[in-house]
Order: sequence, then structure tokens, then C-alpha cells
Amino acid sequence: MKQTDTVSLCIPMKAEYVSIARLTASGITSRAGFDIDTIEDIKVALSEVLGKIIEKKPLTDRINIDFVCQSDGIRININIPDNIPDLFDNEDDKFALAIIRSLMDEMEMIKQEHIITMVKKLGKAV
Amino acid sequence: MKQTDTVSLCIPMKAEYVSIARLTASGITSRAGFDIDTIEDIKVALSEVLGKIIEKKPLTDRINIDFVCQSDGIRININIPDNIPDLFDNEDDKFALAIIRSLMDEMEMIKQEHIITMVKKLGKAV
Amino acid sequence: MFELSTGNSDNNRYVISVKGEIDIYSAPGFKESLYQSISDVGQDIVLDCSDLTYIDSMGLGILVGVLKRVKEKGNNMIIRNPRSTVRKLFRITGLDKAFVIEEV
Amino acid sequence: MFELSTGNSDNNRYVISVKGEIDIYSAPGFKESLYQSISDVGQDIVLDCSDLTYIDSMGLGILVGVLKRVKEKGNNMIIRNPRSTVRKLFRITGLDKAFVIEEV
Ligand SMILES: Nc1ncnc2c1ncn2[C@@H]1O[C@H](COP(=O)(O)OP(=O)(O)O)[C@@H](O)[C@H]1O
Ligand SMILES: Nc1ncnc2c1ncn2[C@@H]1O[C@H](COP(=O)(O)OP(=O)(O)O)[C@@H](O)[C@H]1O
Repeated sequence: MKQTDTVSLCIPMKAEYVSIARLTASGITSRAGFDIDTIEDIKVALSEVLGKIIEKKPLTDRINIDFVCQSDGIRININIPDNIPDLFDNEDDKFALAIIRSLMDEMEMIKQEHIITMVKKLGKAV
Repeated sequence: MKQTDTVSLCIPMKAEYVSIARLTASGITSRAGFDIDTIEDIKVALSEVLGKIIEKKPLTDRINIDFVCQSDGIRININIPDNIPDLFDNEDDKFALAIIRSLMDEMEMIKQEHIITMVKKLGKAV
Repeated sequence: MFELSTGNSDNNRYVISVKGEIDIYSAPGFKESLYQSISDVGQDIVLDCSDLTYIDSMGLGILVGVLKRVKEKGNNMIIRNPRSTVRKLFRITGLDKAFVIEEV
Repeated sequence: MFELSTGNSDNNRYVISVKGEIDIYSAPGFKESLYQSISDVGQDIVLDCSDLTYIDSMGLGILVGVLKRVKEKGNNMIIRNPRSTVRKLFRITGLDKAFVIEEV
């Protein structure tokens, strides 16, 4: 796999499509060389982000995910629709946030670019 | 699933990513209600198209696939890079073409839109 | 999607088995089925998670809600045989302290 | 990806088993391994496809190439136990007439 191959997936903003994103994520991370446990971690983290976005019922039709395959791991960029409030604002959301932070190596909301970006490096199990 | 939910997948123009497209296709077609055999048929047809495009070594970096989920089946639109020759021009390609035509209900190259579009209806096994 | 099967009894505890995936899509149905299964139960509840392949914060939230109701009746809720990926989420969220987790 | 295992003999036929997926990515390696496995074989060849989960026109083309070579030596090539999805592709391409397909 080269330095920066990007796979993009764009799904309807609906709960029933989150499992498609998980499936695509498994394929990409497995090809990228992650072990089974780490693949599960990445799937959970991605689902938490997508779940929180969909819960806020944004007006946007679809949600885009970029899987950037790097030589030392994977970066996942998820577009945040700009008409939704803060993603992790209430009590329950804190749990989602804790899960994402524990499972991924990096996680950041870049407000001006309207994305959440998460990184998982190869060879580091939680 | 609503009338027209579209899932888009954009993969690097490389052989190793075709299996990711197959995996995503399984998820979408399984959610759309196709049986296991038909899911396999759709995966094969999609792979044949992607394989033929990648074989022609186009200059484009990535290839886009739209999975349009309709109430009575699925339509798959694949972008053909415009700097490649005919997709099914030599002897071997004829086999790929025969496979696609047998496995899908409809298959058409729309040159002016630079896409191949294929349709599989629900409830019709080959 | 998920499946719930209920009714096995074990040492006077009520065993419910959950199979499949609990995510944002299946969570509402899971919540409804689970609340229904426990509504008339006056014993400790064992949730057998051997075949639970996936759960996220939404599913965990539902389990916490159930635990609250079960405790209100003076009973407890035991999470049995969670897979390592599921167990990890209990650990990360600190819920391994709220629930009894048992391996049999 | 795929795996080839060779060397079992069956009624004086040379058995090669293929496992996994043959697609545009794995095809070059499959071609090389298969040609290598058959290069010194002077018997009929049985390709056991019980665990071949996926093949496409590129993989079929490779099998046709192998069949040609095997026939040049006066031998035959038998496709054993293809799954229904694989068998369907042999039927669609008419290759079920070029190969002997056997179910055991
Ligand atoms: N994802 C979660 N992980 C851990 N605890 C959670 C999660 N979601 C909710 N909780 C906690 O569970 C408790 C009960 O949840 P709640 O949503 O009030 O359930 P219910 O309304 O069904 O009683 C709350 O105190 C909340 O903090
Ligand atoms: N996808 C295919 N399905 C069926 N037959 C094929 C396919 N691809 C190639 N063939 C046929 O197989 C034969 C041999 O293929 P070829 O590419 O010449 O193999 P090799 O060069 O290794 O001998 C050709 O006659 C061709 O028509």
C-alpha cells in the first residue's frame, strides 16, 4: 500500500448505513495490516462518530468519510455538517467521546474544516 | 430503505482495492435484501468492470462507484476514465462482458456520461 | 441486527442471551425488547453476551438504563462472557465497576 | 488472497487445492504458483476448488492457459467440487465444456 491511498465512502445520513461504513472500514484496515482487535476498535470509534452525527439530525443528506491509508497507519476524516450543534455536548456523548479517545491514537475536531479526524497507528493495540 | 439512497465509494485505481469494493457491495446488497447467491453475482460483475478498467491503466488516480438503492433493486454506476480505450475490446474481455451480462439484469455503457451502469432487480436469481 | 432469547433459568437467576450487533440502527429495537423481557422479572438477571459481536455507547447506555430498573427492584444484573472487544468498552467507560461481569 | 496446496495423489492423479479468492489482485501470484506446481507433473491434474470462494474472468483465463499446457502433455485437468457461485461462472463462459467438472 502506498504512502497515501485514499478510499472515500459517502453514505446516506441514516442509522441503517452505519454498518456499511463499519464493513468498509474492516476491509480497508484489514488490508492496511491491522490486527483483528484493532480493526474492531477502529470500527467502534468510527461508528461512535457517525452515530453522534446522525443523532443530531442534520439537514445534510449524506455523510462523507475519507480513509487515508498511510505507511504507518490510517487517518479517518469525517465531514461534520455545519448546521449541527456540538457533537459531544450532553452526558451520554461523553461516553462516546471517552470510547473514541481510548480506542484511537489521535482524535481532533477541526472546526474550520468541518471535519473530525482520527488516527490509528499500526502496531499499537489498546 | 428509501426509494433512492445512494452510497458512493471512491477507491484508488489499483488492483488491491477491488476487494474493498466487493466488500462494500456485499454490505449494501445484503442490506438491500438480496440473497447470498445474488450478492455474489453482483460482486463478480462489479469486479469484472473494475478489473477491466484498472487493466487499461488509465491516468486517473481513483475510480468512483455509486450504489443507488432503489425500492426494486440496485443500480451501480461506475465512472470510466475518459483517456482509456474501449473496455471490452479484446478476446479475453469478451468473457468478462459475457459474465457481466449474464449476472446482471441490465448493463450499459453511457459514453457521453462516461459511466457504465448496471442494474440488478430484487427477487430474480440467475 | 440482534436477537434476544430469554427464559433459561440458572440458579434462580433469569438468563437473557443477546446475539448479533447493537448499534445506532438496532439500538431502539434492542431497548424495547430488553425492557419487555425484564418487565416482569423479580430475580437477578444474567445477560449472556457470548454471541454479542458488537456494541457501542448507545447500547451501553441501554444496559445502564436496564441496570437502574433492575436495581430499583432490589436485584442485580450480571454481564456474562462478553467478548474481549465488548469487555474493553465496559472497561473504557468504567461500566465494569457498575456491572458484575462473569466468565463461565 | 489465495493459498495453493499440492502434492496429494489420488488414483494416479495429481491433486492441487486452491483456497481463497482469485481476483485481479491475486491473479498474477496465482498464475505463477499454479504454473510452477504443474511444471513437472506428467499426470492428470485435479484442481480441488472446495475452498475457492471467489474467481473472476482473469482467474478463469489462467485456468484455461493451464488446461492448454496440460493437454499439450497429453493429460487432462479436472475441476473438483467448485462452489455453486464458481460453477456458475464456468457455465456462463462455456468453460464447463472445456473442463471436466467433478463432484466427489
Ligand atoms: N453510553 C453510555 N455509557 C455509559 N453510561 C451511559 C451511557 N449512556 C447513558 N449512560 C448513563 O446511563 C444512565 C441511565 O441512562 P438513561 O439514558 O437515563 O436511561 P433511561 O432513560 O432508560 O433510564 C445515565 O446516568 C447515563 O449517564
Ligand atoms: N476469462 C476467460 N474466460 C474464458 N476463457 C478465457 C478467458 N481468458 C482467456 N481465455 C481463453 O484462454 C485461452 C488461453 O489464454 P491465454 O491468455 O492465451 O493463456 P496463456 O497465455 O497463459 O496461454 C485463450 O484462448 C482465451 O480465449
